[in-house]
Amino acid sequence: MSKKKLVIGVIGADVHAVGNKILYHAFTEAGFETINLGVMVSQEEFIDAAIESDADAILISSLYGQGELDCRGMREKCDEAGLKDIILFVGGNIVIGKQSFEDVEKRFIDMGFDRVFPPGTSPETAIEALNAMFSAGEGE
Amino acid sequence: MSKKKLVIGVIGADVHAVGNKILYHAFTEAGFETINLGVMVSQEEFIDAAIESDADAILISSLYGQGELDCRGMREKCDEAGLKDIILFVGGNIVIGKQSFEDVEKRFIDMGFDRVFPPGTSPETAIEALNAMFSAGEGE
Amino acid sequence: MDVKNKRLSDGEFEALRKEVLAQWPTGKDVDLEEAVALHKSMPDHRIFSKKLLEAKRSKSTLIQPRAGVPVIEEHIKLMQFLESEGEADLLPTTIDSYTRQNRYEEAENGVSESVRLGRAMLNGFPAVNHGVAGCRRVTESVDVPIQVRHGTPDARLLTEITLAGGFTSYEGGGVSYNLPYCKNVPLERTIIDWQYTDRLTGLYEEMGVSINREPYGPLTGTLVPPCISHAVAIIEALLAAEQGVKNITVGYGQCGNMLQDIAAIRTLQELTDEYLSKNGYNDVIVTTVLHQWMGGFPADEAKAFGVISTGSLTAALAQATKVIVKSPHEAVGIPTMEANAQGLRCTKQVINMMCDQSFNDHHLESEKNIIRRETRSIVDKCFELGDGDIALGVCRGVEAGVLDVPFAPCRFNKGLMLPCRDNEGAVRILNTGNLPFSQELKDFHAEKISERAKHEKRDASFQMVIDDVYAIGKGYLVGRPK
Amino acid sequence: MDVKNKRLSDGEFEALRKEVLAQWPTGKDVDLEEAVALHKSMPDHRIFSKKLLEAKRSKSTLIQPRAGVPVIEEHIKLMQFLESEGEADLLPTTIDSYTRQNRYEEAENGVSESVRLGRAMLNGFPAVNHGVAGCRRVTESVDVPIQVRHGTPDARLLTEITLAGGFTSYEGGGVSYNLPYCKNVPLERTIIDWQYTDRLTGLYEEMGVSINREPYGPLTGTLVPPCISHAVAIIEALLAAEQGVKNITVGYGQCGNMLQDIAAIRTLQELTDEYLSKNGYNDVIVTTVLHQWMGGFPADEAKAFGVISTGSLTAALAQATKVIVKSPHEAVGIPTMEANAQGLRCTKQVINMMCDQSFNDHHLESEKNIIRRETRSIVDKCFELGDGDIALGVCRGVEAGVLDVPFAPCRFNKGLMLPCRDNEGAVRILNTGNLPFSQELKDFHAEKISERAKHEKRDASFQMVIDDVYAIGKGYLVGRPK
Ligand code: B12
Ligand code: B12
Repeated sequence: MSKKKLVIGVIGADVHAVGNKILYHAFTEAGFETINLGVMVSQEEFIDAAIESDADAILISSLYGQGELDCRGMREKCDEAGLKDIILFVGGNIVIGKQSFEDVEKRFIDMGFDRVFPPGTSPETAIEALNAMFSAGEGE
Repeated sequence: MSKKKLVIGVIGADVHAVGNKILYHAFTEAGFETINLGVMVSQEEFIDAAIESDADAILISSLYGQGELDCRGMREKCDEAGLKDIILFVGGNIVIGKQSFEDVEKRFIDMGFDRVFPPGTSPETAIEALNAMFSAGEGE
Repeated sequence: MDVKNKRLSDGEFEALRKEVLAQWPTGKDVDLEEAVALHKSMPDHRIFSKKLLEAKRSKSTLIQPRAGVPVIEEHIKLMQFLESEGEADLLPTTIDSYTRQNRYEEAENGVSESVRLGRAMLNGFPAVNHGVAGCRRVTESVDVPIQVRHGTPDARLLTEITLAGGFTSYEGGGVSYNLPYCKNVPLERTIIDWQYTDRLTGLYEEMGVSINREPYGPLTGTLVPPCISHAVAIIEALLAAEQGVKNITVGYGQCGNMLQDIAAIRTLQELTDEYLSKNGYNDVIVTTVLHQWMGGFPADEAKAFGVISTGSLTAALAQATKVIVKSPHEAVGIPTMEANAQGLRCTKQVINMMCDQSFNDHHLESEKNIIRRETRSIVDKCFELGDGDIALGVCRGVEAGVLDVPFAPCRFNKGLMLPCRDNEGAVRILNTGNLPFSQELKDFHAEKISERAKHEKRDASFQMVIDDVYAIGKGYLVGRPK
Repeated sequence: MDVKNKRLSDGEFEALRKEVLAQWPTGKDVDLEEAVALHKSMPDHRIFSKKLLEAKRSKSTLIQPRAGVPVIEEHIKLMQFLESEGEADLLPTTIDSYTRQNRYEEAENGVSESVRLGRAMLNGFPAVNHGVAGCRRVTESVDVPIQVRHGTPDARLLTEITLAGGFTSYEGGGVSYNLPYCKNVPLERTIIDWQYTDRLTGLYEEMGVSINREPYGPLTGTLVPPCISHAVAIIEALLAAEQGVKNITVGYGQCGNMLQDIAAIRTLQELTDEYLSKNGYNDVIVTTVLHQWMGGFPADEAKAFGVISTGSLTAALAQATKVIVKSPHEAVGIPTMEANAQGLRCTKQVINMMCDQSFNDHHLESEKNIIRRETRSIVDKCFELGDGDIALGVCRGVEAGVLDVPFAPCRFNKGLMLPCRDNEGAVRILNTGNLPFSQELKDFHAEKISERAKHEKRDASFQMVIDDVYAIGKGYLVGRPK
């Protein structure tokens, strides 16, 4: 089995770099080929990088609260760009304030994300979720 | 006008002495004749002292939470002892735990107390309430 | 009454024991041999003395709440919640106030009223009424050691039942559970009654079960200067050791000035060790406990968290073996289990952030020296008044006001001494009353307080004391005029 | 780009100003003369510089939250709530992240979406979009001074509008609002743009209105050693002073070891004063701010209160002029106004309990000495690299990694230096990268970290750094292996 490819980055005008650097480190250690776009990444940049690298998944971080505005239309843009069914994860502090996570999750699932992660998700949890997603894909 | 007479004390098996000592000091300074029974005072001791001194009011403190059990029947005992319409105040932390004060107040008013005071009532508030009560009485 | 610091003979103890166990029907279920076997079968992590010793060795600070409700099932739920959600290292079972006064009938009524109304009508767990089997259900329900915490002048039956019930630590003492907790009981009486508790603990010890004993440190919790609570702690440690107790935790209630509080915890350990060994008790293991601020709390929960944190930080820097934790509900009422767990978690966070740090203040040694000199002057004077016998001496000492607890409800307490804070918030003594202080010590206190008075542009007086009583509740350490 | 630490001439400034005010339609409402008149009409208690000076004189520590919501009416409600229920001494207006990137269209959309959905969709107050009149509604709604807090690389228009809008303090700087807040903007660019902000502030000063300026202290908030943030603060103070700024607050983010944090605040004041006067700026008033822990917080609110308290205590003992307060919601999201006020009240309680106490640790002087030597080595090296010009020098310093911020998103930041905690939790340097440290200083850090490594029985490595990043969020100060 060849290495799975991930594109990661922090969307929008968001500069929270710490989690992004640690995720890159952890994903690489865990055996994924990881393209890290860093902070302040636009939807277009994510999509271009995914096309260019033929990525299996795009993992979007948003910490600063404006993630809801920044993520709108991402799935549609992926579809248009031909990234049909690419795995889309989003995580961090993706909305403003302390909201019920069920509501938030639903909102982002409706926007087309495959999985949504609450504040403080550990790299281990992220890796497990990726592995589960990929092995489910294998099974199909 | 002669000095109004108060009987004060801490009811039941309660030993909280600090507030009691300070109330005694404050009431005396404020010009009341104050008979202080200290801590661990039974209903009977309050009543005996009030009869003996011909008091105008009995101020019961309860801090330790068991005030609800300790205060039951106090008004009836006063009535029986001939202390008809004697002013009865109760204050402190008179029930167990953080309960809605409206509920607690109602419970003690129903038990025959004239006024009920929440945790942390200052001596100034107590004195104002006494003065209000006595001048209302004068008016009658 | 003839009080003497001498181990009760087996005969004396046995005679008393019959009476004690007959005080309430549940007494008959106590069987010492069987209880010892139960204790011996317990895993180490449920044994107080072992967990404390381990903490002392690793210089860590354990956290323990106060908690107790009348109904057994609810109490078990509470214990389990504080263990899991509160991350408590040690648990308590706080006894209700009727039991503390041996009013078991009223306690019985309190339990049934609690059941009837569906809310707690007692402020604690009536262990005597629940009996040995009830206690065991509690102590077996969690994986951390549980201690009995109360305030009982005559605690003999309670001790019998709770130790047989599997509790591995027991709070209280003849002085510390008299002066702040009674009105009319002579000190001789409580000292004699507590010799019973200590002797029973000694018997367990001799049978191979080390029960932790904890003289109650904070007394009235209200501006008690370290020397006063230290003197009581040391004296009760001596009384306990004489009866064969070998594992003692001495306590102190946070006053609020960090330097003074750290000096207090450090000297408490040192002076207790010193007096024990000077008096020939060489194999007693002493640990310390800091109680987070024991006086009036702010009603606001956020502010209460602030107070809780200062105590936690002090406990960690002082390296107290454990800290007794308050909750954000403190000013209002007995906390819900959630609020109690919040106090614990806040404390845990602060302790874990401070436990690796060290405290090396320039003035620590001089502050310690003050406490040492004050404490020794009181304890030594008590020995002198007792003609060398500290049990007799402490009774005479209290009578003379040599040992004097501020705001104590007990009418045998002199109440001449008046404490108040100095300009940095340390608790000093405004009126030394009959404390046997040297002129130098008296001058020290006068000096410290006049510094504050000058700063506040007012004379030191009882008003200053009152202001200090309210200060923390109102959001300050020092009760300055507005 | 030609960067030089030289006051902008009136001609240069005026030319730039035309451009700046044209960047967004609201720019046209700025009228400097009229704004100065407005500021002059303000009562003292609404003026930041005055309130800070008073606090500095009385050695008290003021408290200030972070807060900002997109809709004006809601923002006013928030400010009033934090004033009354939060007991805030100083207020902020935190600007949203689109405005910070000059994306005013998106900010506009964020405001209307917030209105449409009835919940905030921006993480702050878009002051440029709301314009001068909108800002004035805010600054006039409360009785305490309000500051603009943001993270904007090119903040020129924002400065114009908010100062005209009655804000009396302004955060940021060309280095501190670049390295942690940008990805692609060259340092020369932000330094030049911030000369504009400082020059505008200088103009107000010359017209008799002293606006407080605050270089942003904590940088990435994540294990930033004191010397790094001190160097930035000092350099930005020099840059501001050159443009005529006279009231500066230098900042530092709590690292968690009390001794180091107190040493940091004390040296920050001292070194800033020293460099200012050494460079001929003799009439600048310098105050200090401690930011409560700026890295990852525990999600549990009770634990968050614990973290908040340690920062409050440190600020009070260090006698920082003000402290920036976190809330119990920190780990999860922008706090509700209630949670924000809770953080403030907790802080107020701790500060009021500690403000009269003093801190005199044996090791304070040596810790201060370390920070002094480290900081001087960096700042002096920057001067050297800039041939005596600190504006040029800091650009070259960052390029060379002489000044290096950990975890910074900016690609012009070297990122070679790696911080981690020592065995007492002080932030030390595991890999000094290109920091211009003497061998002695390098040895000091190596020694400190190897002490910890030995204690933890593992080698010091990037894993240790990661463990430290998570530690406080997980309930500890030092990220020890489990
Ligand atoms: C450090 C920090 C900063 C630093 C960032 C430095 C830098 N350049 O990196 C500074 C001080 C500069 C900063 C600035 C701001 N911040 Co900030 N910041 C934080 C803080 C305290 C810690 C973040 C952190 O580094 N955590 C440690 C890392 C390891 O964890 P992490 O970032 O959460 O990432 C992990 C997980 O979330 C997960 N994860 C992340 N993404 C993804 C994606 C997927 C798919 C998966 C599976 C998992 C995953 O894995 C990561 C590794 O474990 C958080 C609050 C907190 N968490 O305690 C606020 C916080 C994120 N910041 C916040 C805000 C609002 C801001 C500002 C707007 C300023 C303000 N209003 O005060 C600016 C934004 C500037 C901008 N344009 O982006 C808010 C966001 C609010 C919200 N969502 O409602 C927070 C939550 C604080 C708060 N409660 O207000 N911040
Ligand atoms: C100090 C203290 C103690 C000391 C008392 C020393 C002594 N002998 O005086 C010690 C440590 C010994 C102690 C023991 C106990 N305490 Co206690 N104690 C406190 C504490 C921290 C402060 C009380 C105090 O002195 N305040 C300062 C004085 C000036 O204020 P005050 O007492 O409230 O009185 C003022 C007002 O209430 C008002 N007032 C009082 N009475 C009246 C009456 C009238 C008519 C009016 C108008 C006003 C009024 O005026 C007073 C002057 O301003 C309070 C919590 C708090 N408030 O922060 C708990 C508290 C009162 N204690 C409590 C409890 C439960 C106990 C114990 C059972 C132990 C336990 N479970 O942990 C024992 C009880 C022993 C017994 N048999 O009574 C609970 C009561 C719970 C409840 N009601 O739900 C409290 C609220 C703590 C808590 N949240 O759990 N306690």
